[in-house]
Amino acid sequence: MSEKKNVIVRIAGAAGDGIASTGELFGKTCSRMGLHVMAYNAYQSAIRGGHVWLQLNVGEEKTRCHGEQPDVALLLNKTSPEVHIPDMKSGGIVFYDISKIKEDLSVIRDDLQYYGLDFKELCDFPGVSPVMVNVLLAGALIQTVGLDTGVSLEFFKEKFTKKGDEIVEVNQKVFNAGVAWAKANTKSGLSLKGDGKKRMFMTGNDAIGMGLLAGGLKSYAAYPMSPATGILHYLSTQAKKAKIIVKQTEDELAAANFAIGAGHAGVRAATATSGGGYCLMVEAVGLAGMLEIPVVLINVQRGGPSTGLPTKQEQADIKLVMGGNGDFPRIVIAPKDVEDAFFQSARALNLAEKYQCPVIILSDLFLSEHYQTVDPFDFSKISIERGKFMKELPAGAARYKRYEVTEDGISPRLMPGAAGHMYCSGSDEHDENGELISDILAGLPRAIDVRMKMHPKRMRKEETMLKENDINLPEIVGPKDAKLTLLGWGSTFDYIEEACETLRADGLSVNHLHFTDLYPMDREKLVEVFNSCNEIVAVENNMSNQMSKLILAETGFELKRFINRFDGEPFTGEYIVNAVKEKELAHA
Amino acid sequence: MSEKKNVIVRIAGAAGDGIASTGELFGKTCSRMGLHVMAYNAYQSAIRGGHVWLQLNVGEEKTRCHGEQPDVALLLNKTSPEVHIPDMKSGGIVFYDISKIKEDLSVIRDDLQYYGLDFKELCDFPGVSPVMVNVLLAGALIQTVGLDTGVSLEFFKEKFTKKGDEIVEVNQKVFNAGVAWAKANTKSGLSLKGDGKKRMFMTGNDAIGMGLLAGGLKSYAAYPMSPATGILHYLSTQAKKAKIIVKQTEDELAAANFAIGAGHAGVRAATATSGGGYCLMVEAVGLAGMLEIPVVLINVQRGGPSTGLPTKQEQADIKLVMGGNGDFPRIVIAPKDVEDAFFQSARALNLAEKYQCPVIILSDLFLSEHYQTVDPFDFSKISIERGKFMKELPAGAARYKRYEVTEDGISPRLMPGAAGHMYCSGSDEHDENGELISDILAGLPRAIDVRMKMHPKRMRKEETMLKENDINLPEIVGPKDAKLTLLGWGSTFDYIEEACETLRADGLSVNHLHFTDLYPMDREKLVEVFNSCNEIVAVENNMSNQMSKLILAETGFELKRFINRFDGEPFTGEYIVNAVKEKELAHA
Amino acid sequence: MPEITDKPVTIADYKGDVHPDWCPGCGDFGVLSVLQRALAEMGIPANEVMIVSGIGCSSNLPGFINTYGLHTLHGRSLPIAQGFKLANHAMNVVACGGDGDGYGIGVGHFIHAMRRNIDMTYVVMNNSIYGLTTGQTSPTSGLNMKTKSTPFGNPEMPLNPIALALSAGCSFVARGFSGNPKQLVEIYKAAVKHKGFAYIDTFSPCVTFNKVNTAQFYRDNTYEIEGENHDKTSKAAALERALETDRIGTGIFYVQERSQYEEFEKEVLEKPLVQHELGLSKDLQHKLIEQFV
Amino acid sequence: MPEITDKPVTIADYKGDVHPDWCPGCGDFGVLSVLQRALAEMGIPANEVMIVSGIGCSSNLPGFINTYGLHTLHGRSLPIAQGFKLANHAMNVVACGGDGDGYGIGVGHFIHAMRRNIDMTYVVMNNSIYGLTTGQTSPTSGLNMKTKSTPFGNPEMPLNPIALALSAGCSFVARGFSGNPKQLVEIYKAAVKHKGFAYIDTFSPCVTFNKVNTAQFYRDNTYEIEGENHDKTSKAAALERALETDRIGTGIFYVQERSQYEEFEKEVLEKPLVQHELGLSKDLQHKLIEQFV
Ligand SMILES: Cc1ncc(C[n+]2csc(CCOP(=O)(O)OP(=O)(O)O)c2C)c(N)n1
Ligand SMILES: Cc1ncc(C[n+]2csc(CCOP(=O)(O)OP(=O)(O)O)c2C)c(N)n1
Ligand code: SF4
Ligand code: SF4
Ligand SMILES: [Mg+2]
Ligand SMILES: [Mg+2]
Repeated sequence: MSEKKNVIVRIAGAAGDGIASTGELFGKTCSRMGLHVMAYNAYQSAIRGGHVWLQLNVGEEKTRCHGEQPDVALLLNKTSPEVHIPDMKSGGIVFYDISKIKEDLSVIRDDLQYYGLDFKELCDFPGVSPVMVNVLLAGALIQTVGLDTGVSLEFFKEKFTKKGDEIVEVNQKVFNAGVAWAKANTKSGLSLKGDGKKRMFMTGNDAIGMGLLAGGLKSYAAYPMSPATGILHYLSTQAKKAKIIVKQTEDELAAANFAIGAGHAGVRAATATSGGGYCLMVEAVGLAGMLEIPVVLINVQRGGPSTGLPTKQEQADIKLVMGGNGDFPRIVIAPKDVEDAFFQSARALNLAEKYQCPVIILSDLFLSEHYQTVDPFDFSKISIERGKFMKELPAGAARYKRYEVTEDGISPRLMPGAAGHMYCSGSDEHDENGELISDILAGLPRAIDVRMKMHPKRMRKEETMLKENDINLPEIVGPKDAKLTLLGWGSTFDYIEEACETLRADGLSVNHLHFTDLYPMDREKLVEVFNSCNEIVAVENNMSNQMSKLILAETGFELKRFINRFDGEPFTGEYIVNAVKEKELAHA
Repeated sequence: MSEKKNVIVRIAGAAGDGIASTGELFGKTCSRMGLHVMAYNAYQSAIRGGHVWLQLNVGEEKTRCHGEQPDVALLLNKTSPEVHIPDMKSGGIVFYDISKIKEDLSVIRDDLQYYGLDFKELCDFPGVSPVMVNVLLAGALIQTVGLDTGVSLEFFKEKFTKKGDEIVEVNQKVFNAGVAWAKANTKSGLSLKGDGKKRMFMTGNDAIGMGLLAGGLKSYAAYPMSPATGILHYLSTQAKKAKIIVKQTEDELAAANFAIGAGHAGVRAATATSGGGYCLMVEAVGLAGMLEIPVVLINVQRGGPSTGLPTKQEQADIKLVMGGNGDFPRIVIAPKDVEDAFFQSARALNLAEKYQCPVIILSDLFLSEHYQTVDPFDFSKISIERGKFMKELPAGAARYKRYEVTEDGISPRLMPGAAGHMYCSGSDEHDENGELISDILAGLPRAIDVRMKMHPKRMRKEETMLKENDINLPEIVGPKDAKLTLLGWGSTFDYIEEACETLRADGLSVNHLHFTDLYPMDREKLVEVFNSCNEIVAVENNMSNQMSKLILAETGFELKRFINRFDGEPFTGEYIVNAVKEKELAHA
Repeated sequence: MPEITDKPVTIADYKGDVHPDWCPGCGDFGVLSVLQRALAEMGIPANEVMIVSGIGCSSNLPGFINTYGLHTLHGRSLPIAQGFKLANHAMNVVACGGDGDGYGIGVGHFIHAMRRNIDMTYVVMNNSIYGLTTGQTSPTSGLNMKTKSTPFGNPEMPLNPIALALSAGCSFVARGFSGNPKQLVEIYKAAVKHKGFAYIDTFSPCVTFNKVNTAQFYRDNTYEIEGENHDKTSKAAALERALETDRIGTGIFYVQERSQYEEFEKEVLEKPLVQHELGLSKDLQHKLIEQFV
Repeated sequence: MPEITDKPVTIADYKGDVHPDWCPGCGDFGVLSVLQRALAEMGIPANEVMIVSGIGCSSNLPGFINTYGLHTLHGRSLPIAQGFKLANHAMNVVACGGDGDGYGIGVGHFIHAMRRNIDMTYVVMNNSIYGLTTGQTSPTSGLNMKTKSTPFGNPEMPLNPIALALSAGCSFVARGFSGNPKQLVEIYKAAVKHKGFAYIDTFSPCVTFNKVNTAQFYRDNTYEIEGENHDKTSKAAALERALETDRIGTGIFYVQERSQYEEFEKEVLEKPLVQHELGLSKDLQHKLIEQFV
């Protein structure tokens, strides 16, 4: 195993066993050494007692996948062996807590190396508590995998410094016991060398939050909902530093409308939720469309329908975010990875102001909650552009018209407060001044005329978005003339890439067509792209091919072959490779 | 004009001028004589002071259209002349109230017959009040059009009998004054003869309400919202008679969930709203999909987006009712006319119980609020079928599984209350017994297995609907081999029919393909239908061709030519005919 | 002598097959067992009970008790429960959920259900935190309390749900504590017996995310109001106790005898809607038609 | 001497271009003109006022007054107004709407806005009916009142919004009557001046659909509470008056001096958010990155 460039590690136990903190210790040890990590967190909708695991794929080069079969596992509770031992790579190493797992594990499988650690015996010093068994095992793990244990020891210092020196020392001591034990007892031959560049170890939710800040966010309102809550948690802690308002509201109706109120005032505003909560925002999204108020709405998808699988993966909310009563312009963006989540979030705020319309970011549980290493973001790539927003009008300006009919559909937008140009924005159909036509005019010739100007004006923004190239075409990765194209959208980017690499290594001719901007669609250009491909297979993390249907409805191009996954798990490269092979989708 | 088989009448004035009651008097006089009437009500979102009118097309044969140019108009306020005189048919007759309208109308147009009535002079008897001017004018109108004034006099008797004989007599007296005046002063040559079969004079909302009752509705919950409120008003008055619960709730969230609670208990339940309110029901619809609870949701579309044009017409909520988080089965039905609204409402309740899923009725302002004559409904065509619903299990039955996986996707449904078979229905993903898999099992092999059974099981219902022919194909009306096919859906049926008739009379070869069942779609059969047509033009009362996009997404068949109307008005036959001709859609 | 039919109801009848997945020590265990005891002691057969919940740790309760259950949407238990009850008023309907579910997202339904006064019971398991979403501030979290969503302290005044219920016209208002099962079981029994909407705010500490409102906190700060001769027929007295700030009363604050909603519908509800024949009589069909002719 | 800048504010500044389309005699005319007078008399320039409404006859108000306005969704005026206010707290924010809007569909926001205590004013034009939708029962319609949706009489207890507001922790609670402009204008001025969330239930009779709660009814049944030496600093006194059943008090029921929400955010709100520079300092960028390394 010594030549391997990557190691897959799995840490498993009950909710409450400290999986997350073990993962953080392990992950940060890696990221600070300059290794690459991609992690996936499997958990349930129970606070304790569920069975939880974290899989981390650590590599000397960028890891695209949390991977399938672990090389090393760390098992913390009774349920763990039966669930995880069957998944292990042959010859793999298993560390476990013998106080919880008493049976002979080789009965399950005899081609692995099992190491049971006895916490009581190894850590019999003062100040220690049994919950620290995960630290002991982590020591053994980190030593065995060949990481720099000094980096870990440093981590304890920072992490617990507020809690006092004793806590730091006890943790270090327990950790060192694990290290010593592993040195004495195990032989893995594994060793991973980082490039020494410190990387960030973060989730998509962190990246979205940071991207919003970088993009000039000033007002964030949300109601907690997994898997979007991480954004609220992140932004709450940054609020004072970044001088922004973060408000947990009474429900999602309030959150979306609060953001709309802030957007109308003239600050950049956003909200985030998951599918069920987004349902409650649908009316507000239409309001923003009608009142032409910039607002960013983030829907972090999870398994549906209804409450569904709150801690599981699905990409099945396209129909939801395309809904609303009547027609209004909108933009839908699905970031492809953690780094992209950062830049797209900043970009979404720009687009919302430029087009004075709702911009929807479709993330998902996998993208939002998995940890991975990323190079520090280059903030200089972000510039804040406010479009036709004005804080004041020049003295003597003509009477301002909030909804002036323009060729590009975008009306100059004056910040409320300016003297002499008061206007009222109404959610009923209105004229250029904002005056309602529904109340006493509807049906009269003048009102019909207004309607026939205002409704197309708003809808024209979608054309402008395309004309001004503000909507990115899908990216093609790999050989242009490949025989098979895997089409994906949003968070599946890395998995599909990984699959493509494997398939190409197997001699197949494949490339990858990936959407991050989902709507609006430029029919002509897209059809050209599709036609430039040979055979396209859509890869969707849902059952009903929602993206393929949107493509068909918007471009007339029909996808006919699909790889779907809707069991609650994210794809993996291997899963896609197998599907391609099984379905004989590619004839090399 | 004496040979005409139909007369178009317009009654116009301020909100509060008694347009509706004049319309009722006129309409019922016609319907009881056995004439056919189709009416359209133009009003605004203001209680008083808006300008309101009612147009009635009365014919000896079924009238399909409220028509364009009135033969006779009755003008009650100052705004009326400028708005309506330009619309009149040449030679038409105008009655007006000279106390309100003082100018010389022939200045506006000199090819009409103007008759100003002086209420003060003509009705100078005790008990009379100035608001009765509409009754005076109605007398003149009814006489002039050649209707049976005795039928009108009878109507007053019934209508005001509760208010006492004096009221009846005063109304009759004023009415007779109008009749006498018209006899003496006007000559129209118009005369309409009914077939003597008394017809109902009602709106689509009335028909939906009655259809729900006929279909066994037991629980109705709603929050007022135009143009759906009529259903609430109708059902409220019938509640005691029909022994049903009608509940105005605190909002639409409550209304939909109240209906779902009732549906789960084992009674037939429904709710209705318009687009904005439906937005608030989206989460609940998904709940019904997940818990497999029968419920009927009626969305009476109006002009959008957002508050939009509350009193105007649009068909633009298809994307809305197709939305929701995740995938779940549903049925969408758009009745084609008032009679159909009756039968579809009863049918929707059957389908909801058979498939244990939400059934959505898409009506619209035009269908729901326009009055027309209809032949008394044949209730015997309705049979109540409850599908796999059981009030009890036989003694000794095996432990009941609420979500048993079956081939057709439908599980036997036991009414809560039965002894020994308690179950819990949860909106998280669950197993056959209803036990959640999200809490402590998600991600474990058993849970993945459950998910992979349950999610397809639910979605399988859509296949079953098609297999069992429970979803009707669109109807083709007219010559099968026509060169041009007008495709429509929902309430536009009669207008498109009228247009087809006119176009055919003009020598064009056209037919009509009409959808009432919108979803799910049977791809194979539909493509066959489409392919059997020559050139298809979609007629949609919206800007973005929502139905055409749904057809494309679901069947791969692309519509390429469109007739749209989104100015807030319903189509008319003439409008469609003109569009066909202007766009040179048909080359005869 | 009747044997099978009169089999006495026992707590065992209410024991569910699924083991609760709450954290060890969670207050919700206490609520569940008190509810089971109350229903059993009242002799109500388990199949005649429908428990409707929203979403939250506490809302998982219906999955752990052997009655009929509906585990629905966050904040929507009350409208669903009311729709259910009027459709089958032969069932005993109990709605339950958390403080976020009932006082946050669901507070609109809370207010309107109370003035409506349908005959059902509503148990809020109040832990002053959002448990299931791992610890954000709730409408009953204390001012300045630090939570994951308010790391600088909660800036909002906590709600006083008892005062709110009294103002909303609730006909049975009570508060209990899962750590005082003796009192709680009597409250639950009285609530289920009450004709009309009975509401019980029940302190049910979250051992994992709320380190302020612990069981010990409630043991230290609550007192039983019946011990002070509280007049539960007086709304003023109830409000006064609800507004106390130095200590927290538990017990039945207020009971009002007024028409339950069902009485307004007595002709329609002469028997449960689910037992009505479906379809209209010829006579009624005729009447419906006539109205439009 | 300053001339142009100190131009006194007059009612004329507040007159809108659009003529109100309310029915002649509608109480909302009175509310509009009192609001205009109050703002003008306080000398607030019209451009510094933002009026946010929901949907309903009463919610049409922002279209008829020459300030900034937002006419939004049924029931959602409060979250929008709060989002607006915190984004630009230099503006005077007034939310307004009907009883259906505020006490029906919007009551959840009503409760939470009150405990949150953002510095703004909320005027409910209470006509005890749904006006714009042509006359259905509202949360303040009387028991047994016949409306289009309750032809057999309203079966629900009306809400007592004053008691509700008091229980929800509102820091300024008042009631007025559009037919008593003299008192109303003083109430509105005090409300706008109040630091925190100021709420005024304002009787505003619907002449078209509510034949019970007419102007005459209010003239006959209201009295001014300040005439009885009402202690507006006492919540108990306020509740007592709120619960009176034989007569209806108008005036300022309750005023509490407590931190407005903005004080919790004083570092962030040292100047209005709309005046902040957008984008992060290099230093902050660095800090944000460091946290994850
Ligand atoms: C519409 C919607 N919004 C948000 C959520 C996420 N969510 C689930 S439970 C919960 C709150 C839980 O708090 P509480 O109701 O107090 O119950 P507890 O877990 O404390 O018992 C939230 C916000 C959801 N499921 N649905
Ligand atoms: C979500 C939603 N539901 C329902 C409506 C329809 N609607 C408009 S105004 C109104 C109620 C009006 O009553 P109120 O708020 O008391 O205002 P009023 O007209 O009496 O002044 C309703 C139900 C709507 N516009 N939006
Ligand atoms: S998180 Fe709190 S409320 Fe949820 S189960 Fe654990 S202790 Fe109970
Ligand atoms: S309907 Fe009533 S509330 Fe609406 S404008 Fe007329 S009088 Fe005023
Ligand atoms: Mg809670
Ligand atoms: Mg009202």
